[in-house]
Amino acid sequence: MIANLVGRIYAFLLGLLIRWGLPRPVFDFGAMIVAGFVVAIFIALVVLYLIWMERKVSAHIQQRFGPMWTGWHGWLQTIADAVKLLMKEDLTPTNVDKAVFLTAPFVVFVPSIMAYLVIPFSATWIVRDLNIGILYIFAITTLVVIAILMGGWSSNNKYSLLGGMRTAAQIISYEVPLVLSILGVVMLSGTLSMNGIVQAQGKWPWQWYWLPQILGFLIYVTAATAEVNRTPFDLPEGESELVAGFNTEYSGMKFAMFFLAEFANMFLVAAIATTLFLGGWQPFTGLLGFICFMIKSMAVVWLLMVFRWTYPRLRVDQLMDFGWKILVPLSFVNLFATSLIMVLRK
Amino acid sequence: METAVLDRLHTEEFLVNMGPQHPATHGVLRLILKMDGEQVISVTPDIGFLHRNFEKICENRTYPQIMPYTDRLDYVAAMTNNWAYARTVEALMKVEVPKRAEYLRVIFGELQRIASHLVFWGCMGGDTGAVSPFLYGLRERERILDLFEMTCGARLTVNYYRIGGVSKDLPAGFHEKAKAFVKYFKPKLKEYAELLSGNVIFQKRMKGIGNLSQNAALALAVSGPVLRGSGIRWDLRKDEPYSVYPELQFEVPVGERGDAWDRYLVRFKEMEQSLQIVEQALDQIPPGDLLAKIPKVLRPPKGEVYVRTECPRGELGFYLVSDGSTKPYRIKCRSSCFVHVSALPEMLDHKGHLIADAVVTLGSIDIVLGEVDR
Amino acid sequence: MWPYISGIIKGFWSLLVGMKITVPYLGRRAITIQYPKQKMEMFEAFRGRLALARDRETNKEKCTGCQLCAKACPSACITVTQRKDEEGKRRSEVFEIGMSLCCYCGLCVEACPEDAIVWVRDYEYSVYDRKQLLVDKPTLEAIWRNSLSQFKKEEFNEKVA
Amino acid sequence: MTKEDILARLKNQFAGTFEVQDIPPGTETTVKLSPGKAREIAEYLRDDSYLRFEVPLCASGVDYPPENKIEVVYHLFSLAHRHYITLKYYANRANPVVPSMTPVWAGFNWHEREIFDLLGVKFEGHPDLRRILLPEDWLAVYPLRKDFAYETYVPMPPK
Repeated sequence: MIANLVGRIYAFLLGLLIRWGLPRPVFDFGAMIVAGFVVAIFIALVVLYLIWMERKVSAHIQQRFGPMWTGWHGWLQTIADAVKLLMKEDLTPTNVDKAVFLTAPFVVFVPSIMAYLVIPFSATWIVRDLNIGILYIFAITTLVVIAILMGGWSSNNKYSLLGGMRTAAQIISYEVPLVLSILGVVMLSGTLSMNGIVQAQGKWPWQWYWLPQILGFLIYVTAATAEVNRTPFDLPEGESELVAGFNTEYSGMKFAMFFLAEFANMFLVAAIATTLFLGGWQPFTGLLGFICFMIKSMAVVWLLMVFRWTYPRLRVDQLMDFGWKILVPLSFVNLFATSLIMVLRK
Repeated sequence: METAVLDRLHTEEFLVNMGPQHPATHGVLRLILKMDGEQVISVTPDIGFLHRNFEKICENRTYPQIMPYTDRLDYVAAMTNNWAYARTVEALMKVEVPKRAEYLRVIFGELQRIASHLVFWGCMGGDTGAVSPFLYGLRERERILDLFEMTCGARLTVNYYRIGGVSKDLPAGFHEKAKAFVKYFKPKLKEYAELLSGNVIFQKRMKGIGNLSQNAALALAVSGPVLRGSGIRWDLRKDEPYSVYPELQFEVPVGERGDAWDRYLVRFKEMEQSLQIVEQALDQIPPGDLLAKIPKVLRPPKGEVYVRTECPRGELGFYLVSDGSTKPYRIKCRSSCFVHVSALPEMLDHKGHLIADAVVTLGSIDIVLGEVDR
Repeated sequence: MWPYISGIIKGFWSLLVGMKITVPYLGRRAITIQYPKQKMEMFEAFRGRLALARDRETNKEKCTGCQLCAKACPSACITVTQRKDEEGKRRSEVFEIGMSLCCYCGLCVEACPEDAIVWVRDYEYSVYDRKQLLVDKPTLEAIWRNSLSQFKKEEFNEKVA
Repeated sequence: MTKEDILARLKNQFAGTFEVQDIPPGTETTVKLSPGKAREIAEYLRDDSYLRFEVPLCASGVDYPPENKIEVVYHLFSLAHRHYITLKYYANRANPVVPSMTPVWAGFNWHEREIFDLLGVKFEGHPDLRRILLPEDWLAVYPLRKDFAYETYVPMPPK
């Protein structure tokens, strides 16, 4: 329905502008920019909702109310906070590496927005269905580490530096099991395209890849938690030891950017999990498929939130131990078992 | 990396100022950490940010007037501070406290112990990164504070004990409420053992961290759960029994290795024991007077006395010198937290602990800066 | 090999147990209250705010200005002077409490032989100006009278219920 | 060991270098040391298998302006034998220097620093005699001395 509408508008505009003499590549480029904006706005909305959700989940786990006053059950609270952060004085501490310090909060947002471009929100709701979608996503998301490292390094603060270094070590080591864990899915589906993987999974929950790839799914969730720096792997910002880690010196809107990026990334890994393991928009298409997709993603996000409010945090060396000594071997086992079964089946 | 490259790489130790404003220092404590990357080489505690010279204030107050100031020493366990001070003056004056008052003291002292350990338990969760236990711990503590409030009117700075007894009798409905708490809290303890103590991450974070050997524990005169965590079975309530503790059944839990995990477990088990004591004391409490017969204006005889009392954090000792007037000539408050902070370098220096371990160790000795700085 | 595998399984299990405890809380009621909308009922013994009581029947001052409260006060925040009223009885002339110094220990209330200085269960007493923290006699009596009307309301509510 | 046993044992070894004080209510053995042999007596108290005072409970300083002395009091406890002893020695108020007990009992480290900070007693042989509680820019007045007046403290002017 909506997709239809979008398609019609697209066709109409295409016809109109071409008739007016606009070259086709320019039009395509413009359409891409518009799509990018739509995605960015979508991310912003999702992130606002997620922050509210995190507050509510944490509050209810702790038998509190959470925000209650701004809007119905405080659903406008995040916007109020964002406005407050916008109005705050934009502090730049002395002796920071200014250029790096100022760009880091924006760099952190770029990868997550870029990665959203290949997420199939519904059967046809995808900005670009790249044939190497997964590869693209994992290439892009790793760039977050650069932003965090930038923030940690440029702040000229020992806590920030430690936090930034921790992130680098953490993301690099968890990238390995993360990619290995999805290799099983790729092998089963035989494609790297995100939409292709969703289509390769059947219509119903028992056909989705979480069942044959249960170990892969668990590894993915664990490694993804580490990727987005959330408890029990939130070492870069472990508040009890590093104050606020890499964003200790950030305040106002710059802090808000880091904060929002964290949630954008969290939704991203949840969306990937949904696409790869939980059947994406299946079993519906169109708007219903989109709703399906969102519900599944939110469930994964909810799981990450419950993790955060239940578990203590690992120590740096234990984190590395866990990554290399447990997750990597397990993902190899998963990979091996998958290929073995596939060979035997043939 | 090859060693040759490592040699060429220029590295140096650096200092990290942990505190006075830091989420994990439990107040205004400053730890100067000498670090090699993430590793802690040595730690130098810097205290005194909350110093108000309690001892000098006391020299200008009459004996009963000092009681509210003891609330503010260890503000997480005000009841037992009151008790320690009251015991000191009573020892100097040789006052016999009525039985009912002693039972009331035990009930509130032990409830306070549970409340204090709950704060410790929650903070330990917070220090290791789990926030929910902190809220759960405080939730249970609120119920205990309710009991305090309905009896003496305040939750934190209770000022409940008096020299020679206690200030108020139990209000109507206290027994039922306290019993209800005991009944409610027992299954909760099991839940908490599963939530935090059973958690594999938490155990990994706590075990083998901040070891304090038996010899070092004695030489540094640590006390309370820190001493017992090091495996020394010494509890003033058992070994130098005061009040009505001889009439009550309870055990003294001890640790084995003296690491943060043992100190944690000792405190956790102490909560169970304290609950037992409260249960027994509630059943056995006799009717009677609340205050011993003491003169209106207190003039303790000339002399001096050193009395120590088992508080949740360790032994709180008061050295009291009296010159026979209405005001003490000198009071020295020997706070357990002060001693425990001084033992921090012994637990952390040159053991290859990481900065996260420093936080855990600091949390496991459970200090309150009001008592460290006095 | 086996300890390694069993370690993983046990660790995983302990994490599930943790979730089993926190997740059910999501469905339970919050135990906190929405403060300015909802208010706490304080206990009878609550040490909220100091007030100066009068005799309920005759509405005469109870305070005799004996200064026992001032002497009992550890932070010396009570100032009392004595006068004689028309009937020749001892009354207080000045009665001031510096609430910024007060530590709410209640020793003055215990010391008072006439039960003139009392606790009121009010707990909302923040002020905008530091000067307002020096509470004089009329204000202390007004606090007491206010608390009386509050009591009456509560009693009335009880009767209705 | 009872009070008498402890004293007898000490007298055996160090007769004449200390005197026994009887202070009400008299729950503890109190011994006044002369600074000369203090360290040896301390080491004996710690190491002797019958005494074994291994726990340094508390160290405090008391100012006595009329007698022109500052008393440094050490409370010791033996976990092995469950007995107590109190050691004292007197320092001259004008120039209070006493031997430190920290080399014998490491636990006295911070207590002695506190006495140094608040009473101005200098401990000879203390490994790390620094300020501990008072701010670094505090003037050389000692708050726990009896002649310390509140007036010497100048608070920040109100804004």
